[in-house]
Amino acid sequence: MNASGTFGFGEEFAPFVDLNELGALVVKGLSWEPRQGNPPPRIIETVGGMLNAIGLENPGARAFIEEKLPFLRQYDVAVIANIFGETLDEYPRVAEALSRAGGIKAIEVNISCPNVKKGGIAFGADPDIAAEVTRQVKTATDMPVIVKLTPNVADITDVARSVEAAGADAVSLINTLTGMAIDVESRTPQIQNVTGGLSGPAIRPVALRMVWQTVKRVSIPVIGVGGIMRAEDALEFLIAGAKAVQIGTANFVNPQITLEVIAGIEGYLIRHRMDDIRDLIGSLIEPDSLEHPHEP
Amino acid sequence: MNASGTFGFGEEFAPFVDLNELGALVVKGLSWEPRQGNPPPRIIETVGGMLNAIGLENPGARAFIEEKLPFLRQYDVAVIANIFGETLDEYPRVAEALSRAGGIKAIEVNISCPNVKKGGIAFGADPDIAAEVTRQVKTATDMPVIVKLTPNVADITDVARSVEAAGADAVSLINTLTGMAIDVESRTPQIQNVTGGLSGPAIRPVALRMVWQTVKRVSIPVIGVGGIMRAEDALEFLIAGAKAVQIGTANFVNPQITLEVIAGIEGYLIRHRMDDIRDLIGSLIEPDSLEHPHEP
Amino acid sequence: MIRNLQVAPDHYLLELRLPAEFPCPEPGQFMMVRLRGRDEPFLSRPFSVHNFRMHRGSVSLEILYRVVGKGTLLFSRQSKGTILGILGPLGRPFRISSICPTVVLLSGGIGVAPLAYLAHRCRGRNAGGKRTSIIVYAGARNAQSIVGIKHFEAVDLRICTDDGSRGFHGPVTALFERDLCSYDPEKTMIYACGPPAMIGSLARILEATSFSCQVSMEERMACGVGACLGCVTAVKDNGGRIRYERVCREGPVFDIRDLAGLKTDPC
Amino acid sequence: MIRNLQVAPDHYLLELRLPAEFPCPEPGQFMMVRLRGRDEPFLSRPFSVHNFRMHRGSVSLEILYRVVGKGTLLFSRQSKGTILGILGPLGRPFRISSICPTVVLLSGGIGVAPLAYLAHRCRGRNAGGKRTSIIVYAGARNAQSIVGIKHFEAVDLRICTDDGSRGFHGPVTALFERDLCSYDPEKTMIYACGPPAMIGSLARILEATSFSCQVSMEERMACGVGACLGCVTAVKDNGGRIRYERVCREGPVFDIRDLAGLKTDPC
Ligand SMILES: Cc1cc2nc3c(=O)[nH]c(=O)nc-3n(C[C@H](O)[C@H](O)[C@H](O)COP(=O)(O)OP(=O)(O)OC[C@H]3O[C@@H](n4cnc5c(N)ncnc54)[C@H](O)[C@@H]3O)c2cc1C
Ligand SMILES: Cc1cc2nc3c(=O)[nH]c(=O)nc-3n(C[C@H](O)[C@H](O)[C@H](O)COP(=O)(O)OP(=O)(O)OC[C@H]3O[C@@H](n4cnc5c(N)ncnc54)[C@H](O)[C@@H]3O)c2cc1C
Ligand SMILES: Cc1cc2nc3c(=O)[nH]c(=O)nc-3n(C[C@H](O)[C@H](O)[C@H](O)COP(=O)(O)O)c2cc1C
Ligand SMILES: Cc1cc2nc3c(=O)[nH]c(=O)nc-3n(C[C@H](O)[C@H](O)[C@H](O)COP(=O)(O)O)c2cc1C
Ligand code: FES
Ligand code: FES
Repeated sequence: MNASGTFGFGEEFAPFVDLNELGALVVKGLSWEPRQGNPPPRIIETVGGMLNAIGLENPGARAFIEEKLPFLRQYDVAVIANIFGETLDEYPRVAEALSRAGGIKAIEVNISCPNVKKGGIAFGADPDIAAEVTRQVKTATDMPVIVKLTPNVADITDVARSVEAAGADAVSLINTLTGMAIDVESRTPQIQNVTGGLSGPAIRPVALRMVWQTVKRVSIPVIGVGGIMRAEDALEFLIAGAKAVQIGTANFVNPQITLEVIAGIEGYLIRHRMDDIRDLIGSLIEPDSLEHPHEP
Repeated sequence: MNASGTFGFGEEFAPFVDLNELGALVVKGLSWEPRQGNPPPRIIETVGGMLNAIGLENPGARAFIEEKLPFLRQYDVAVIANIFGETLDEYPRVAEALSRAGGIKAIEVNISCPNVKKGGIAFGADPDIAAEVTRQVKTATDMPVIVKLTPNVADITDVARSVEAAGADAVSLINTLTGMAIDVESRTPQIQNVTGGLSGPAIRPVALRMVWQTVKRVSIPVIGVGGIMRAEDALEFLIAGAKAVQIGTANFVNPQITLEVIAGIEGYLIRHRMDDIRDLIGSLIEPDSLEHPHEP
Repeated sequence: MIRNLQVAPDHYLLELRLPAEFPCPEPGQFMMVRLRGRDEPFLSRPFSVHNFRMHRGSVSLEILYRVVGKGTLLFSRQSKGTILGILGPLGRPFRISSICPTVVLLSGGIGVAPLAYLAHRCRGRNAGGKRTSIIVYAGARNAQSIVGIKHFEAVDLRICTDDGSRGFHGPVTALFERDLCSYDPEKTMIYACGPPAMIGSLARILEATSFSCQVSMEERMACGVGACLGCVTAVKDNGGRIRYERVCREGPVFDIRDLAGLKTDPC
Repeated sequence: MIRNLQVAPDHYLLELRLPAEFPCPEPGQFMMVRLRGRDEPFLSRPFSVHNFRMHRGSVSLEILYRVVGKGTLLFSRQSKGTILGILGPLGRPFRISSICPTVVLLSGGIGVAPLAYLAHRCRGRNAGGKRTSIIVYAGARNAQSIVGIKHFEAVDLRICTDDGSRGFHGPVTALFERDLCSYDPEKTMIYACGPPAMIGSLARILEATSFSCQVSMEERMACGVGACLGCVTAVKDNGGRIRYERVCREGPVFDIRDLAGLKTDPC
C-alpha cells in the first residue's frame, strides 16, 4: 500500500496505475475543517530524499466524503483514511464522520506530522497524549485504528506501547524526520515554512531500525514506512518484522512502484521457496552470540 | 575541522593532506581503557550515507598520549580530544589525563555515541545526566569543553540548554542517527552489531534543523556537524548560526575535503563582499511574516 | 534518447524516441523526466514539450533545457542510448483561442521552449475568420544564448537581448510595451513564459488593459500529477482571496490576472 | 579512463591514465576508486592493482573487476574519458620471498586480479639462488568466466572450473591439495586470493603443514587509509587471542595462519 500524503486521493494516480491492484490505499491526511496549507515553496530535493512542508492542506472531512470518496468506491481497494486534528477533540470528530461515510476500511491516525505548529508534533512526542488521542478515536469508531508514529522522539517504542495499551489495532512508522535546507546564495530557507519533513531512501535506515525495535516491544501489527524504493527495501522491513509496508515518496518518482514492489516480493518468495509471507515476516537472523567478545 | 572518528589520529591522513592547514583536528573517541570495538562487518553504505558500528575501538587515553600525541605535536594544528566513558566517572578521568598531557587545545565530550550498549546513548538522551557528565568533566579540566550531542532525542535543545547551564563552553551536533540495514538474501543484518550510526549527506537536513533550533536557545557557540560534503553545505550551517563546522564522513570520500571546504567558504565571502565571517554566521533571512496566512 | 545536443552555452536540445501509442501532447503541457535505475537526481524534473513529431512506428519528443543545477547537469552528460523515465503529457495546456487571429508570444530565456511548440501548432490556423498571425518577442541574455527559434518559421520574430548584442537592446517586456498600442485587445491572445521578473513586469503592463494573457508557470514539483501538493502557487479568486493551486494540475498555464504574489519588476 | 572493456560476462578491465608522478604500487596493494562529482555510489570502492605500466609522460593502471552491486554496475557503464577519483596505492603488499624459488598462486574468480600483477613482478627474479618458477592455480565458475590470465606469461597455469568446462573439474584447492606433496615447504611461497570458502578450505589444507601462505583479504571499506576502523578482520596472536586488524592498513595481505574466523569449506 502507499503512504499517506503521497498518493493524493487516488484519482491523481488513477491514470497511471490500476488502483484495484493495490493492497490498500491511504489517502492524504484529513482534518475537520478544510486547510489551505503552507505557502510555497513547499518542497526541496535533498540527497536521497526530499523535504516537504505541505502544511496538511486538505479539503476537510466533509468535502472528502462528498467529492473524493465516491470516486474511490468504484474500485476494489481497501481505503484507509489518514486523519489529524489541531486539537484533541478534532480527532474523534473526523474519525466518526468518516466511519459513518461508508467505503472506508480503517482509520490511520497521524499524531506525527511535524509541519503545522499547532498540530502534529505535540500529540506524537508524548506517550500519554498519544494514548489519549488513540482512546478518543477508538471510542468514536468501530473500524480498525492504526496509529502513525513520529520518529522525532528519543524512544519510539515507548509511544508504540502506550498507544497499544490505549487500544490501537496497529501502528505505522515512521512519519518524516524534521529537517531543513538553506539556499546559500539568497541565504533564505529552501522551504517557506523553514523546516519540513524529510522522506525518501535517506531515512530508510532510521525507519528500519525503529520498526525492528518496535516489533520487539508490541504485539499489535507494525506497518513499516520510510524510504522504500524497491522490493528489496520492502523486504528489509518485512524481515525486520513489519506485517505490511507503505510506500511514500517513491510514488512521485515512479507511479507504478507499489505494483512493482508487490511483484518483487512475490518473486522473492518463489525464489526462496516460501509458501507464506509469514515465513518471511520477522525472519531476521540476529547474531545472538557474537563470535568474538563484544567488550574487550 | 574534521569530525571525531573520521580522521583517525591524524597520522592516517597525513600523507594526503597538510595537517597544518586544518582549522583544528578532532581525534577518534578515547576512553580510559583500550577498547577492541565491535566484530565486523562494521560498516555499510546506504543511500547518501553510511552506517557504522565501530564500537568505539580505541587504544585508551594512556596509549594515545604516549603513541599518538607526539606525532600530532609536530603540527601546528589545534588538537581536540574526543572522549567518552562507559561509566560516569570514566569521563573526568580521561579528561584529566588528557589535560595534563600537553598539546591538546580542547576536550569534546561524546555523550552521544549510540553503538555501545553500556555507553553513549544513556548519557546524551537525558538532559540531567548530560549535565552531570559536563559538570564532572569541567571540574577535571581547565580546557574548553565542547559537548557533542546526539540527535536521537525528541528535543535536542533541551539537552543543549542543560549542558550549557552545567558549564559547557560549546556544543557540537549532531552525532549519528541510529539506523539499520538488512541483507535480504541472507536475511542477516548488514552490520554485525545490528544497528549502527547513520552519517553522510542523507542526515544533513536533520543536522541543519537541529543546529538552527539550538542556536536560538543557547548562547554558547554551536558547532555544526552532519553530512557536509562541499563548501555550500558548510555555508548552510554557518548561515543557520553555527560558529564552526566539522566534516566527518566526507573525509572518507575525499581526504582533502576539509581544505576544499575552507577554500570554498573563503571564495563565497569574497564573492559576497563579506570581510568578516561573522557577517555570514546566523545571517539566515527568515520569512518573519508569511506573505499569505499560514492557517486558513 | 536519440540525441542530446548542445545548442548554446549551457543549453541542450534533447530528443527522445517514444512508443507510437504515446499520447500527443498539447502546447504548454510538460513531462516529468528522470534517469532510470539511479537515486540521483532523486526527483523527476519537469520540462515543457518543445516539439513532438510522429514517425512511422514511433514518435519523437524534443525538450530544450538549460543547465541550472544538479539534475540538468546530469542530463547534459547523458548521450544517445540512455533510457529515460518519462511521465506525461501532464498539466493544462495553453488554450488556443478561436476568435483571436493575432497571437503574441513573449519568451524570456528558456521560456521559449513551450512557446515554440505553441507557435508550431498555431501556424496556418484560422481564428475569428482570419489566418492567424504570430508575433514572437524572444528575449535572451545575449546573442549567443538565443535558442529554440528555429521552430519559429513564418512568424514575425522580434529578438531582444539584455546586452544589445542582437535585436532590441532591453527586456522583451519593454519592446512589447512599446508595440502594445498596435494590438487590439479583442483580437489578440498573449502567451508568455519566462523568469519571474518578466512575468511580473508583464502583469504590471497589462494591468490597466483588457488583453488576455496566459502564462506558463514554474514551481518545484515532486509528483507532477497533483498528488503531493508540493507545487502550489498563489492565485486570487474574484473576491481577491488568496488560494493555492497546483502548477502541475490546475497549471502550468494560468491566466496572468489570477496570479497572486508575482515579483514586481526591479527596473 | 582510457578504456573500460568487457572481458567476460560481468567482468570488466578498466584502464586509467595517471599522472607520471603517481607512485608505483607493489603487488597486493589496492586503490580506492570513485566517480567524481556525484553522491552515488557514496563511498569509494577498493580494487587491487591488476597491472601498472610506465609510459613516457604518464603511467597507466589496470583494474580487473566483476560487477556485483551498485558501485561496480555504475563503473561498468562509464566509458573512455570519464575522470575517476583515485586514492592509492594503499595497504601492505605481498612480501616477495628472497629464498623461495617456487611461487604458487591460487586464485578464485576475480581473486586473479592482484595475483596477475604479482606474477608479473615475480617473473624472471631469482630467489634462493634459483630462477623463480611460478605455478598458478586459477579457478573460475566456467570456461567463459576465466579472466585475467593473459598476464600469466611463462608460468605453469593450471585452470580449474566448477563445472569442468575447462581444465580441472573442481575447486582450485582440490587440485592444489592433490599436488601438495610435490612442493617443498621450505622453498615454496603460496599466495592466495579468492572467495571466503576457498580461503577457509586452503587454511584447513595448510593447517598441518609448514607452508607459508599470504592471503589478500576483502572487507568493506570507507576510508581505505586506516582512519575509520570500518574494515577490520579478526586475527589471532600467538597466544590465540582474537584481535581486530584493519584490512586497509595492516592488510590486505595477511599470513593465513593469523586469520581467525575463516569460513570452513562447505564441501
Ligand atoms: C511546468 C514546467 C516546465 C518547465 N519546462 C522547462 C523547459 O522546457 N526547459 C527548461 O530548461 N526548464 C524547464 N523548467 C524548469 C526545470 O524544471 C528546472 O530548470 C529543473 O527542474 C532544474 O533542475 P536542476 O536539478 O538542474 O536544478 P536544481 O536547482 O538542482 O533543482 C533542485 C530542485 O528544484 C527544482 N527546480 C529548480 N529550478 C526549478 C524551476 N525553474 N522550476 C521548477 N522546479 C525547479 C528541481 O526540479 C529540483 O527538484 C520547467 C519547469 C516547470 C515547472
Ligand atoms: C583490498 C581489496 C581489493 C579488491 N580488489 C578487487 C578487484 O581487483 N576486483 C574486483 O572485482 N573486486 C575487488 N575487491 C572487491 C570490490 O571492492 C567489491 O566487489 C566492490 O566494492 C563492490 O562494490 P559494489 O558497489 O558493486 O557492491 P555492493 O554490494 O553494492 O557494495 C556495498 C558496499 O559493500 C562493499 N563491498 C561489497 N562487496 C565487497 C567486497 N567483496 N570487498 C570489499 N567491500 C565490498 C562496497 O565497497 C560498498 O561499500 C577488492 C576488495 C578489497 C577490500
Ligand atoms: C509530500 C508528502 C506529504 C505527506 N503527507 C502526509 C499526511 O498527510 N499524513 C501522514 O500521516 N503522513 C504524510 N506524509 C508522510 C508519509 O506518509 C511517510 O510517512 C513518509 O514520507 C516516509 O515514507 P517515504 O520515505 O516512503 O516517503 C507525507 C509525506 C510527503 C513526502
Ligand atoms: C566511522 C565513524 C566513526 C565515528 N566515531 C566517532 C567517535 O569516536 N566519537 C564521536 O563523537 N563521533 C564519532 N563519529 C560521528 C562523527 O564525528 C559525526 O558526528 C557524524 O558522522 C556526522 O557527521 P558526518 O555526516 O559529517 O559524518 C563517527 C562517525 C563515523 C562515520
Ligand atoms: S507536483 Fe505534486 S502536486 Fe504538483
Ligand atoms: S577502510 Fe577505514 S580503516 Fe580501513
